[in-house]
Amino acid sequence: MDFSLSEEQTLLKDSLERFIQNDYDFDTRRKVMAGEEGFSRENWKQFAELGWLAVPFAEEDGGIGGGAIELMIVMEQLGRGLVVEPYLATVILAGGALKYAGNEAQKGAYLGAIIEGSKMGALAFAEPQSRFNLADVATTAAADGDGYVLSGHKAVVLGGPSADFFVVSARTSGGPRDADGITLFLVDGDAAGLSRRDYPTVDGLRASEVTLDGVKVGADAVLGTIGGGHAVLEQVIDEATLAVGAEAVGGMEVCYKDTVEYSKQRVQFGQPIGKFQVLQHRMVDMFMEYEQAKSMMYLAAMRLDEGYGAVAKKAVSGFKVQVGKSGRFVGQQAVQLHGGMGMTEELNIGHYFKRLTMIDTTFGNVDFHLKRYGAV
Amino acid sequence: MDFSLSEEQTLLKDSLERFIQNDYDFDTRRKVMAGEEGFSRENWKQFAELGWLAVPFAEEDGGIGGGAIELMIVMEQLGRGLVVEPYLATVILAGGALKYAGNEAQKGAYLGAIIEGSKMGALAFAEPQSRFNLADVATTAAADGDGYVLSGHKAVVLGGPSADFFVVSARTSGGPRDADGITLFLVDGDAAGLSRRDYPTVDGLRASEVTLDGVKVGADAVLGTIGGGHAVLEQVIDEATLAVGAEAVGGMEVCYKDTVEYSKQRVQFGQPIGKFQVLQHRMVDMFMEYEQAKSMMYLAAMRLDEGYGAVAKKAVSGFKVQVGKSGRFVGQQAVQLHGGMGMTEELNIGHYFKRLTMIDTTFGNVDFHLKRYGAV
Amino acid sequence: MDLALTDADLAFQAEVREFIDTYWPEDVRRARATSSRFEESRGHSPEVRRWIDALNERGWAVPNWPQQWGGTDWNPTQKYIWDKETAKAECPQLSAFGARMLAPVLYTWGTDAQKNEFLPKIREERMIWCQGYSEPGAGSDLAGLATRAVREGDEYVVNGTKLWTSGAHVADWMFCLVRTESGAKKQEGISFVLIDMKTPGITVNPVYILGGIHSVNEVELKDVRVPVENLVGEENKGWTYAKGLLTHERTGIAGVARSEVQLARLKRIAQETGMDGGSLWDDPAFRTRVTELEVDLEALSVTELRVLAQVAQGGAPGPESSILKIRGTEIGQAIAMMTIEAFGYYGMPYPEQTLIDNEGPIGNPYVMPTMKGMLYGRASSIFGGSNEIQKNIISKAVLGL
Amino acid sequence: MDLALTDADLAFQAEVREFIDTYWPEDVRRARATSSRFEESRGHSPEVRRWIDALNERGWAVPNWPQQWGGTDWNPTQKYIWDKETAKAECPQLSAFGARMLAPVLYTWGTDAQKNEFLPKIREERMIWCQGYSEPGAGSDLAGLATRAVREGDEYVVNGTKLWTSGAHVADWMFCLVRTESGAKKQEGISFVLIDMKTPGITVNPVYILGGIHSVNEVELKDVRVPVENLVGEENKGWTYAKGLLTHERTGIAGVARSEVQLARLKRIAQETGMDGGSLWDDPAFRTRVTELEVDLEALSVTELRVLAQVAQGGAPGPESSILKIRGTEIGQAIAMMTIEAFGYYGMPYPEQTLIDNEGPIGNPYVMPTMKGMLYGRASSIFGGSNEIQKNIISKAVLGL
Repeated sequence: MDFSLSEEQTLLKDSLERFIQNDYDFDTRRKVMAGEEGFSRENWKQFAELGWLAVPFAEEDGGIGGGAIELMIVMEQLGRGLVVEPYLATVILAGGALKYAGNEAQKGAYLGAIIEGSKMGALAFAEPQSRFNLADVATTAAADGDGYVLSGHKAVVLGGPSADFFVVSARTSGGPRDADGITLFLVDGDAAGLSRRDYPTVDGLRASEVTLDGVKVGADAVLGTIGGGHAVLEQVIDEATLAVGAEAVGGMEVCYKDTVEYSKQRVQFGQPIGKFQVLQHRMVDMFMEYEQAKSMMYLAAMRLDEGYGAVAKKAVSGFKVQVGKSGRFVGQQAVQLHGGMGMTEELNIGHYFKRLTMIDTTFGNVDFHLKRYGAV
Repeated sequence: MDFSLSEEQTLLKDSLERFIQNDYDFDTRRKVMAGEEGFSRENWKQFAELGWLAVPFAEEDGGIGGGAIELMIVMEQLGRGLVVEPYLATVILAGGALKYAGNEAQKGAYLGAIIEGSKMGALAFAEPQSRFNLADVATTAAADGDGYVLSGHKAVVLGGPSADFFVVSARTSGGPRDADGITLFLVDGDAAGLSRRDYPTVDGLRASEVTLDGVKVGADAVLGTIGGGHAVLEQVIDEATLAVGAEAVGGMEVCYKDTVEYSKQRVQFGQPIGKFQVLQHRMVDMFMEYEQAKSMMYLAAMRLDEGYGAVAKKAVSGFKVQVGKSGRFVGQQAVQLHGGMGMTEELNIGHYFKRLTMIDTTFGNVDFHLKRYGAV
Repeated sequence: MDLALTDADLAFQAEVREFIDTYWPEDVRRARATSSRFEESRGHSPEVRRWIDALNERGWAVPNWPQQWGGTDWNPTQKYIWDKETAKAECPQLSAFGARMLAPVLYTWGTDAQKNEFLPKIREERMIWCQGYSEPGAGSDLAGLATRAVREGDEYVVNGTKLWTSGAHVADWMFCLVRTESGAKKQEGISFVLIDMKTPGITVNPVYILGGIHSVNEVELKDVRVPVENLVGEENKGWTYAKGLLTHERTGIAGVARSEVQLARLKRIAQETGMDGGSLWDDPAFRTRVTELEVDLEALSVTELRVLAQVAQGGAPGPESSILKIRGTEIGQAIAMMTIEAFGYYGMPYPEQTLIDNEGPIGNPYVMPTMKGMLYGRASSIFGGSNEIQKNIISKAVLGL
Repeated sequence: MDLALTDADLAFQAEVREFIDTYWPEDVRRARATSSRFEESRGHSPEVRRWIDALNERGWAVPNWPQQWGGTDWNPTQKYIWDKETAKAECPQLSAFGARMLAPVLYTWGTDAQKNEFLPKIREERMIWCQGYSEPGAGSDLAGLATRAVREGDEYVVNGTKLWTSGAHVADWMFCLVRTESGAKKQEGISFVLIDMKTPGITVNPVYILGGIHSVNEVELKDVRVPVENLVGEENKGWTYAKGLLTHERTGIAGVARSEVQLARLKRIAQETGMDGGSLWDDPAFRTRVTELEVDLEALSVTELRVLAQVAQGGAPGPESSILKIRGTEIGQAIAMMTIEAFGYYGMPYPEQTLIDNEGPIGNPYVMPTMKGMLYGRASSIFGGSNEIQKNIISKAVLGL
């Protein structure tokens, strides 16, 4: 039993902390978001240089062989900075699918490019009717000579606007919502028949509705085994769930600490509002929620690193349940205790609140993960 | 739209308030409970004289023709006094079944006796496996000449020890949990084959496990139509649900008001604990829960008096949901804010807490009634 | 004790419904409810203008005002029916600052000149008002305000900064609390004045609310000259007038009818949202939580009726009417959050207006108004006396602590 | 960062399990868990005596004490394993007042004579202690205590009343906070003394807890003469010793392992409770709520591990360990309430002991111990520093407010 970070993990954490501290203040973030792409290619280059884009990939693929704990470290800090660069989309989602299902040729073609920051990707797994069920795939992939023809609508594809390539889940066999029969495909961003409708999200990211209208791909586009995509998706999404959860934990930390600070400064009725017992206890509750979420984060990361299976799935779902509840409470109370200031675009607090709210429904809400936790 | 009481209703309320105030202080109650029967026959006689036992019965049956609002008035006050006399068991449960299903002969034989206080009854509807499902009746009534033979186990029959007669639900046809095929029977307390195991309940009442081992009854023992008992049970239990809910509202009122009073007296850290903002807001929450429960009580009573149907059932279930949540919160916080004193047998608070806790699972808990509320 | 409506009430209800169906018909309602132009939907489209004109013509624009100023002779049940029906149809309301906040002060304490000048324009929504109460240093502690008015001849010279001023950027006038005497107890020395927003020295700076919504503002007042006839009531008594307002009309603040509309919408959205081949509404966990909210809301609606009944019997709504604000905002916020949750991933898109105009909404058409409403709605437990302040009030006034 | 147990840990775990299976076997466990004699189950049956003797023989009676007084050399993981395994099997523990509360004070600040006299007897559970802290006027505000000890020659003469004294009616000795100097700041002038319960002038009056449970008492002290050698540490420094205790062993206070046992039992009871032809466990609403509790508890168990890890690295558990008390008692109480709820109507029977002895339990055999545990457990958020006090502590010590 050990909750301490290794030396390398500490270095990784420090490098992220430094970046958030020095290069990613709130104004910089705002400017970055207002740009055409909604994030900074400059920052992305820096991420590559600092080795962050290499974190989860095997050393033989040019990565640094990090596991869930390293992902957790990165995402917790990105969460503290509310970083909008599409790390989740490219490295964890698209990169994760390649990591687990890619053959040598595919890894060669994509992972190196991701790591050096020259290619961005996205994972197109959700559909308008699918909600959080990864097996609910209506997009079809019909055999066509050696290759396939893909048709369907992929919903809210995070990082879609900047994606050079997509990993797309499509049905090659089986009925609606069968876990079997789902296949993953690598599809070029400029493939004929693929169109995107790009938009910002309420929490400051960018996403796309992706329409596949008879998109032809070769046999070499199949990622992993034919019909075996669901298992890959599940593992990638579980890692991504840890990732957004860690991001939320980072956000909660800022929320509760900033609220405590604000309450020491803001004077009403002749004293700092932090002297009012009701607000004190509220902040204690925020602190406790944060600590409980952090505990579950550690558990989920350690379980994932022990090996992917029922125990890990359960830990991830437990973490997501906790994050959903804690994140809501902490985000809402941070706004409430900041009063009108918490409501403004100007202050960071409201932006954390928005991100925490959206994380709650990303990769499954509390209901979904409670059920999954109880079932495994 | 009118929330005021009529003159007669006000008189009824006043007479109960006076009794609770003058004749039912906490010490008296304790002595009554310690007696052989766990309640006072003297009090019961007084209830009869004051006309309370006549409240829900029609004037032609010797009653005063009160409706749900009158029952609510009575039970709210009995709840304030934590009255242990078996009003619910005799008047509302057994009496209710007679009121809705009895023929002239049966009403003649029983209602007058109930009203004058000479007979007590009980409704034996629950069974060990039934939980809150009134149709889950495993007790059988087999035809036997003109009459029936009853066999089965009735669980936690409130007022069982003092019951001169029982109204028993038994299956005359249909499969387990069919609503059709349940028949109500009037069974004498000393019928051959009927045995009881009597006991006190944790909240100061008395109840029995009732075993029916080939109990023979005549055709005149059938209460209502053969096979049609479920509808009667449902209506009686809905009225009884209003009744225990009103009792809980009365209990909550005492809990929150006594807590406020106690907080003004109890000094810690050099000031009355009622000066601590956290406790102030907690008591405000108790007050709000009480008021919300009271609102739903009014709604349920008024809906029942408009006529029994889907609207009334929904209102009763909504009330029970509210009572379950509010009662728990108010009871638990009353104990918490009274500190150690709230934990003792000596103070009334803990006894309200126990009764509120038990009311939560009487006639269906929050889960049960939430589902029912959503379904009708 | 009963909830039944009399035949007269039922006839009135039918009349109201017909009026609404005529002047605020179904197609207009839906278009408004799915409009992503949240801020603009608070302003005046031709449909809204038509509705307000019809109200005035019928004499229903300001039911709660004294009859001599255009109010109705409705009994509380009729008022309740009116509120319920207009909320159900999501009819636009007159700007609350003029019609609900300022008007009662004017018809109670205003001069005849003030009444004659302002009340008709407010009733006809031809003059838009904003409320200059809060300041950077005076939020929950409103009495701590620092804006100062110094008398010079026939004018007050006003200096200070107001914050969180809703609609100041579209308002014609502002009613404003200013300090006219210093040294006194905090609540004393405050006056209630009316300021023409076109007066020199007024600068309105937008404060963008989460989601980029422009609704509130900072208003800088620099040597703003206000004629003394724009003082309402007595000098230094402004706090009394403003405070009276705070408990006034507190029933409306519960937002029960509005929450009922939102809850019905949430159910419909859940029924239309796919999940595992069926709909989200089939999910017992989600359904349970919605039902819990429904019970909460029903309890609150009866509590509101109880308060109305008190008022009907000639009583003023007691401080226990604070329950309405607290529970009302909690429930409203919970419904909004749960609706966002119902959308799943489709809660995220927050496209530019031009994108929607060209290509239509993304996912569910209710997403944008719901999201903006949810974000804006976080203010409901903060502004107008935060829920914490409300609990302090109940603790003191009701529980005697 | 990992949770894996080493091979050595696993071997230790096997050893512990074998020990438990031998001295606290399955049949004893079940009999104890369904015993309705709640109060007596806290006393000493032959099975408990055998268990305690075995612990002492093996040297495992007081794992956390210094080794010279019978403690173990276990590392934190081993201690954790021990706590977990004994809790899972619901093994009896040494009376906490002696072994967990008093002993650390004695081996830290006691005289050699005190250590030699008392520690072995505590370890072997041959001397039962009670804790004389709270008083009628000093509950949450412990420092407000009024019991007075006046030095007369070689003795203190003690006068006062202690309240909520658990087990005073079975205790041999009491450790007690008394005021030895007045006029000083409230926390100063308090001393820590040991009192033989057989000393003349001591009267123990039972205080019956909800459900008729006799566990706590009022202890009247009237001219009770206590030899000065029974003072622990320095005079007037008692508050420091007692306060040190309050953060000591706070990990145990979370009751995680105990709650895990109770939660598993709740699940089993739900599976065995009929509902609509199936079991209560099939009900999604009930199951969801149990699962929520399970997640809460798992989070707390990891938080506890984190605190243990801090301790293992030589740090003391910080004030954030207060989380453990607050969340631990909340979760424990919630599990108890939900178990009562699971019983349905069968939660009500509360028969006299003789009835159970003659005819067996009514309904589920777990009802009586669960009910008594639930009622008694309401104290967990009140005694030992109420949860409100705990939050005050976190607010001040952790958040700096």
